Amino acid sequence: MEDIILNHLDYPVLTWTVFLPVIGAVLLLFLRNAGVIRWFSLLITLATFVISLPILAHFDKSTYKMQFAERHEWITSWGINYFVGIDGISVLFIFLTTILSILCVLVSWKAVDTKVKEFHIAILTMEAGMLGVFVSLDFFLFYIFWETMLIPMFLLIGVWGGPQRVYAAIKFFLYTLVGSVLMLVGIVVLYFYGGRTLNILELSALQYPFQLQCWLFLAFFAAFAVKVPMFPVHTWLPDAHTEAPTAGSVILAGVLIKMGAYGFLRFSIPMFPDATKFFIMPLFVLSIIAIIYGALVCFAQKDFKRLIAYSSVSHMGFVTLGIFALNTQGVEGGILQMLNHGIITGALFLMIGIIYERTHTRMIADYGGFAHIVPWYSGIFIVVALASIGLPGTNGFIGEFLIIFGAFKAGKILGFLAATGIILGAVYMLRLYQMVFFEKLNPNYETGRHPVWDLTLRETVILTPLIVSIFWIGIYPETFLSYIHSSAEHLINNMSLNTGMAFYK
Amino acid sequence: MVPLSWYIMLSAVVFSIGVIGFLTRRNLIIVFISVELMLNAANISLVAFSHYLQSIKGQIMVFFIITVAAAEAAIGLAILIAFYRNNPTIKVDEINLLKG
Amino acid sequence: MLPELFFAYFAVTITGLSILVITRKNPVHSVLWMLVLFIHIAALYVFLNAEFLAAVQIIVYAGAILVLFLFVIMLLNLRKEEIEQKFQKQWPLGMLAGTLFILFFVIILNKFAVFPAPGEYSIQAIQGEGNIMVIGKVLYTEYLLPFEIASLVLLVAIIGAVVLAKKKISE
Amino acid sequence: MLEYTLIPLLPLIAFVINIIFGRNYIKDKAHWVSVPAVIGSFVLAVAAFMDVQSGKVININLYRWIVSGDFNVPIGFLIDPLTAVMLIVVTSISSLIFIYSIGYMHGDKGYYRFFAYLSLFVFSMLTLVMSNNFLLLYFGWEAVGLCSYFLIGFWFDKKSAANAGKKAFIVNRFGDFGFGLGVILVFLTFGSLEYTKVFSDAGSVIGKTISIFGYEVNTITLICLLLFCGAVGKSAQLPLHVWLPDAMEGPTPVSALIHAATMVTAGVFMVARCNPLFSLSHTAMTTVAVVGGVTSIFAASIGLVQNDIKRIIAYSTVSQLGYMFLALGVGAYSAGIFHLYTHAYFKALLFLGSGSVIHALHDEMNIQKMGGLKKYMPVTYWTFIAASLSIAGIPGLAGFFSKDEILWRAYAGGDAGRWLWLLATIAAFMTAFYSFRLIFLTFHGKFRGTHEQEHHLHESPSVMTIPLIFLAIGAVASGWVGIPPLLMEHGDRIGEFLAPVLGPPKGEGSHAEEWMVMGLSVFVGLAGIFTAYIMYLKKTELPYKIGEKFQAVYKLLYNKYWIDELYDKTIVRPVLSVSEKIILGFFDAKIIEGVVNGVPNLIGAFSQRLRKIQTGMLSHYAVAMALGVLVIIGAVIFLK
Repeated sequence: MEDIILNHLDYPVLTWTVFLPVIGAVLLLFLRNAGVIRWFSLLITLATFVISLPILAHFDKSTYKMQFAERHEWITSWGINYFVGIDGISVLFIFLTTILSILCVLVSWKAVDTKVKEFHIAILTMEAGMLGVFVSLDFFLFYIFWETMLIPMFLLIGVWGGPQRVYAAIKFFLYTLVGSVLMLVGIVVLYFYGGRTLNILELSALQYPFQLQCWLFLAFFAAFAVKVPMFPVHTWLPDAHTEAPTAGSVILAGVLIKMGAYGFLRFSIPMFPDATKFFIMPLFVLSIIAIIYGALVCFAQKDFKRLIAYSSVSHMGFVTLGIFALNTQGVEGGILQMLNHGIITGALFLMIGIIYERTHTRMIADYGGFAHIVPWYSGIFIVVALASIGLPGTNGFIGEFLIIFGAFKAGKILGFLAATGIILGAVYMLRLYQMVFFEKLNPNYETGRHPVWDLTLRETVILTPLIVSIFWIGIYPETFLSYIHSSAEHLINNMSLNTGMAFYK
Repeated sequence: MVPLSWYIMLSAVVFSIGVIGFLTRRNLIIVFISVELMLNAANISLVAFSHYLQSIKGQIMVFFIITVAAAEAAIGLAILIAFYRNNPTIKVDEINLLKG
Repeated sequence: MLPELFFAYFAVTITGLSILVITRKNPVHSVLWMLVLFIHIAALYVFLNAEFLAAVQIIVYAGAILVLFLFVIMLLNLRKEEIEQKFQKQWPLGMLAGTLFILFFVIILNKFAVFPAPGEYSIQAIQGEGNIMVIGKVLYTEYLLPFEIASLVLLVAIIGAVVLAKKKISE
Repeated sequence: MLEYTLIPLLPLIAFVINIIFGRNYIKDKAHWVSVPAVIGSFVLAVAAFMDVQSGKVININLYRWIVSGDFNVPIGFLIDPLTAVMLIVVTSISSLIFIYSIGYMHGDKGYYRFFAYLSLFVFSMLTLVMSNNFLLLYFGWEAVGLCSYFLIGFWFDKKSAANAGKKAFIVNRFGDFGFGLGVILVFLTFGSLEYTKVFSDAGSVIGKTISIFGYEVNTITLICLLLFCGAVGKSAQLPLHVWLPDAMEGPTPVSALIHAATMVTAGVFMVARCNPLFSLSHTAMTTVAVVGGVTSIFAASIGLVQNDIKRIIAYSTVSQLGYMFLALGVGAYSAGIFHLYTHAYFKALLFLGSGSVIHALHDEMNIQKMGGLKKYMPVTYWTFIAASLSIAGIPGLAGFFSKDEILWRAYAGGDAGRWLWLLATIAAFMTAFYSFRLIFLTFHGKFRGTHEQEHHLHESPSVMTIPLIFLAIGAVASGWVGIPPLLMEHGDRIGEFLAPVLGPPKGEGSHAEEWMVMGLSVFVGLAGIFTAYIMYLKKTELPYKIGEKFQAVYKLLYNKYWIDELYDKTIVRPVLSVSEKIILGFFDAKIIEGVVNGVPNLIGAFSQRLRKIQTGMLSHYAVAMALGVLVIIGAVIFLK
């Protein structure tokens, strides 16, 4: 069999991690009282996190092979089998998903009081879908999970969202669906060309003719570019974010966006190396535009969440630039930055949610001088804001620096343009911080008629893991980078092997 | 001996006349009658086949066609009556409630 | 020579009658011509030694369905306003379709003269046992299910007709 | 090993304690946490200085910070003579300023926050100074920028303060943009970021060139220019100097510590640290020198006409920094560092002096509204005089020795150096003039402020005056460390001390020329003081007459050459409008949304038309069916 290491733990860890939330969701159906539902859902998300912990402990960092793999027959007639496994690229995102899901359940303790049961079922299925995408090694399974993610997200935005939620939900759904349908076509072509098998590892081992590679690359690109979101197809993100409830935004920004970049790493680069090399220049241009365009648009934003949404367009521009720089620093930086972005933007949206619970407005103009009344909140916000603009000592810097380094190695002009992103980032983030926290206290909060209280215990508990990880990755990134080294190395080696792009190394 | 193809030819002619009636007449009753005509044309050809191919199946098929024809006629006319009660016309081109 | 003569007569009368049926202005006339047509068809069946069918044709078609048509026509007392314009506005299209049908049938007959192998019931056997016996035997063995379904269809038709045509007393 | 890592660690611990427990527990006793920490670092710094003086160079790596493929960077400290000098400067001045701000910030509701940010600043500055590789330097670099953002915007309810903080950070970010690229280029060319490796094989890279946007550029020059770009941003040199004068919005101790003594000198330190690279590229050296020279005279000229006490000193800082870069540019690294050393003391003293003046006058900044404070605030007055004499370059005081050294090195550094020497001498004249204009307007003459302010006038409390005195001693005595060999045998002990790191001073010239330069600089200093004395004490109407005559020049200088407005119009305004109108308004809304919403409308319209086909006429359907059947039969017949 190809290079996979079967799961040697005493229980099928990946299957449990993916399907525990599903079981939880089913059990939720029988509960009635909202409080019990919330605690039960919290218990399930915690359990999923605990169950997935042994992965970290037993993860073998020296090999790029798929680990904790499980393989069972499923639909034998079409050669589809239940095949799951993780490697350096996907292992970190398992934990990002589980942690963010716990935080989402916590943050929507008071925020969501209508249809609580359906909300938590959506969150749990969402978690299962995301985990499934990261672990599945069979295209059929992958596509199922890829699609199952959409429905709960659609519901989250559509039902518990803001005023224009239906439009945003439909737009989000259609955008992603159109992309993934093209991907489905790609999968089918791969299925027939690869000899009636949907096993991702076998398919990535094959060599495809250049012409076919290009078409398949474009098909997969359509699905992943929408998810990332890359430049021209990004307009669904701001709408989806402004209308989504806090928990929805956190999951959307924290994990959903990573699917696209993960897809590039898992499918596009290993399977279609020549096509990637052929399309490398437009991809660079799109990433650079995303960085600068996303940042510039942030200057003119009036809505808090929209600004953060556009900032994640800019951040994800960095990630794609890093991934397509195709050297070890760029790829490792890209993967780490995906994790960082999950943490930072997750934290930002959590905080927006927290303040929204108090002020019920997302317009920046309604804020002002909040440092006077909520000092702890503004303290934590400045930490996260600085992490978002990549201040050294925070996790943002490590990711961004490695990416700019990789981009510079790939092309001087790329590194140069990418570096401007740092300045633009600083400008819009500090403008935002000043408008919300500094200057005079906004008149309508002075009279106390509109109480704004500082962080409660629950909210501090939500934010502490994120703040700790911001500094942990900033000061000692090796704990996380060590997971990525071997897989990134393998990715680059077989890329340069197939296309002779040795100079990129 | 009369060859089989003549019978088929006859039933084809009758069938076409039925079609013409079905497509051209305004009066709904006549349209129903043309339908009956078409069915009978089919019966003729079936019986002819049954005769020439020495198998009884054709006749059994005719038997079933007749039952269906009867049912169809009954229902068709019932609808016509129900429709007629609402607006007193049975001219085909005035009945366009289904207009999209 | 006789059978050809018979067939020629039948062919001409049946075609003529069917043309008459669809061209009469007054529906009652077309129904009556339809009656004559059914009788001729029954005769043709007898000629093709399907006596049972001829009887059924007369009883069901002529007796039941045409009577039903007459009832409906009388019920709707259409005669007076039906006099004017009897063809629809795009009748040429219908005529064209009809003629094309005939044309195609002619072509088909010349092109595909393939007929399935003869069954085992030779004409003598049918005459020997009697048409009804043979039909009965085959109907109640091989075609039992379709027979039951046919009865079901009729049941549905009856109920449907009653429900549809019933006067609305509720509102 | 531990005692060296403790130097930056102590302030960090103080910061953490203050920021977490400050609000509810420590409140206004925060100085008991921060001051001991910074004094602790000072003691350890002196110990480290002793070790370095005894010849030991400490270079320790704590752990691997970032490892990715062949790129791996440690967290490590290098303490060599240059770092030792900087350590002494930073820790000593920080300690004095910490003590000073106990009095100055007394009663401020953000008291604990102030001391927390100050400790964080000291931590970042120490990491910057002690780091042994470029990336940790970059870390300290940005962390220092962050602390200046916090401290400038300390009174964040004032819009101007918040804006100034933001402006400082963003302008610094421009500098860091170039600096970051420089760091990357260093790694690409040398394969490592650690100073020892980079500087040891600097020679091997001389010839190499690198293609940028198509044409070949010498790698070393490009690296140096990019690094210098960072220095320009941090040390507020010409193009990126706009943030320093606005940084005066912050509390005065902040201006003293950050915008006089330590942070702004980071650029000078970095260029001195990378002297092996800079000395290899002639173009880089001349750029540094020219930028330094031009900035010094540019800032000095603006300083002549400003009325805000702190802004005058701020422009004087920019001008003095120009001197330091001039020294570095002509290759006199040790002279630059020496001037940095002395300048730190007397500039901090000037700021703290003006702080106590402002404190006494309840936040009155405009010197036109002051006067005659001599008799009310003797200690501040005399310490102020000491500092101003020193900056004016009066012999015997610190400023004289360090500035004269620079002037001499500039003069001796070839003909380009001569032009810069001329510029610097004129700047020296201006420095003397505005320093003493400041003194005469604030301390001499009669009081021009409001009556209510007058009877509140009092000398600052001892907790503020003691640091002033210490700094005065420093301002005077610090010069005796670097007496040029001309006057005293091996008087230039600091030069010798720094020689192993910064190399021997370049440029030679006869003793006669050296005497000539020294004489000229003293003469220029005295002349400046004299003209200021005439204009502001004797014939006080003279400045207005000159003002009217050279109306245009006055307005030009007063409005700081309109550079702020220039930047505002050319960069800030257009970028905002681009993002507002073009990108968001047109591009995002019209094109992308247009396409996204356009497609469904299109489909909708098309389906409308399709609906018309369902006429509801039975006959149409019938005919359609018939034709369908015909088509099928026809297909079967003809295609078979």
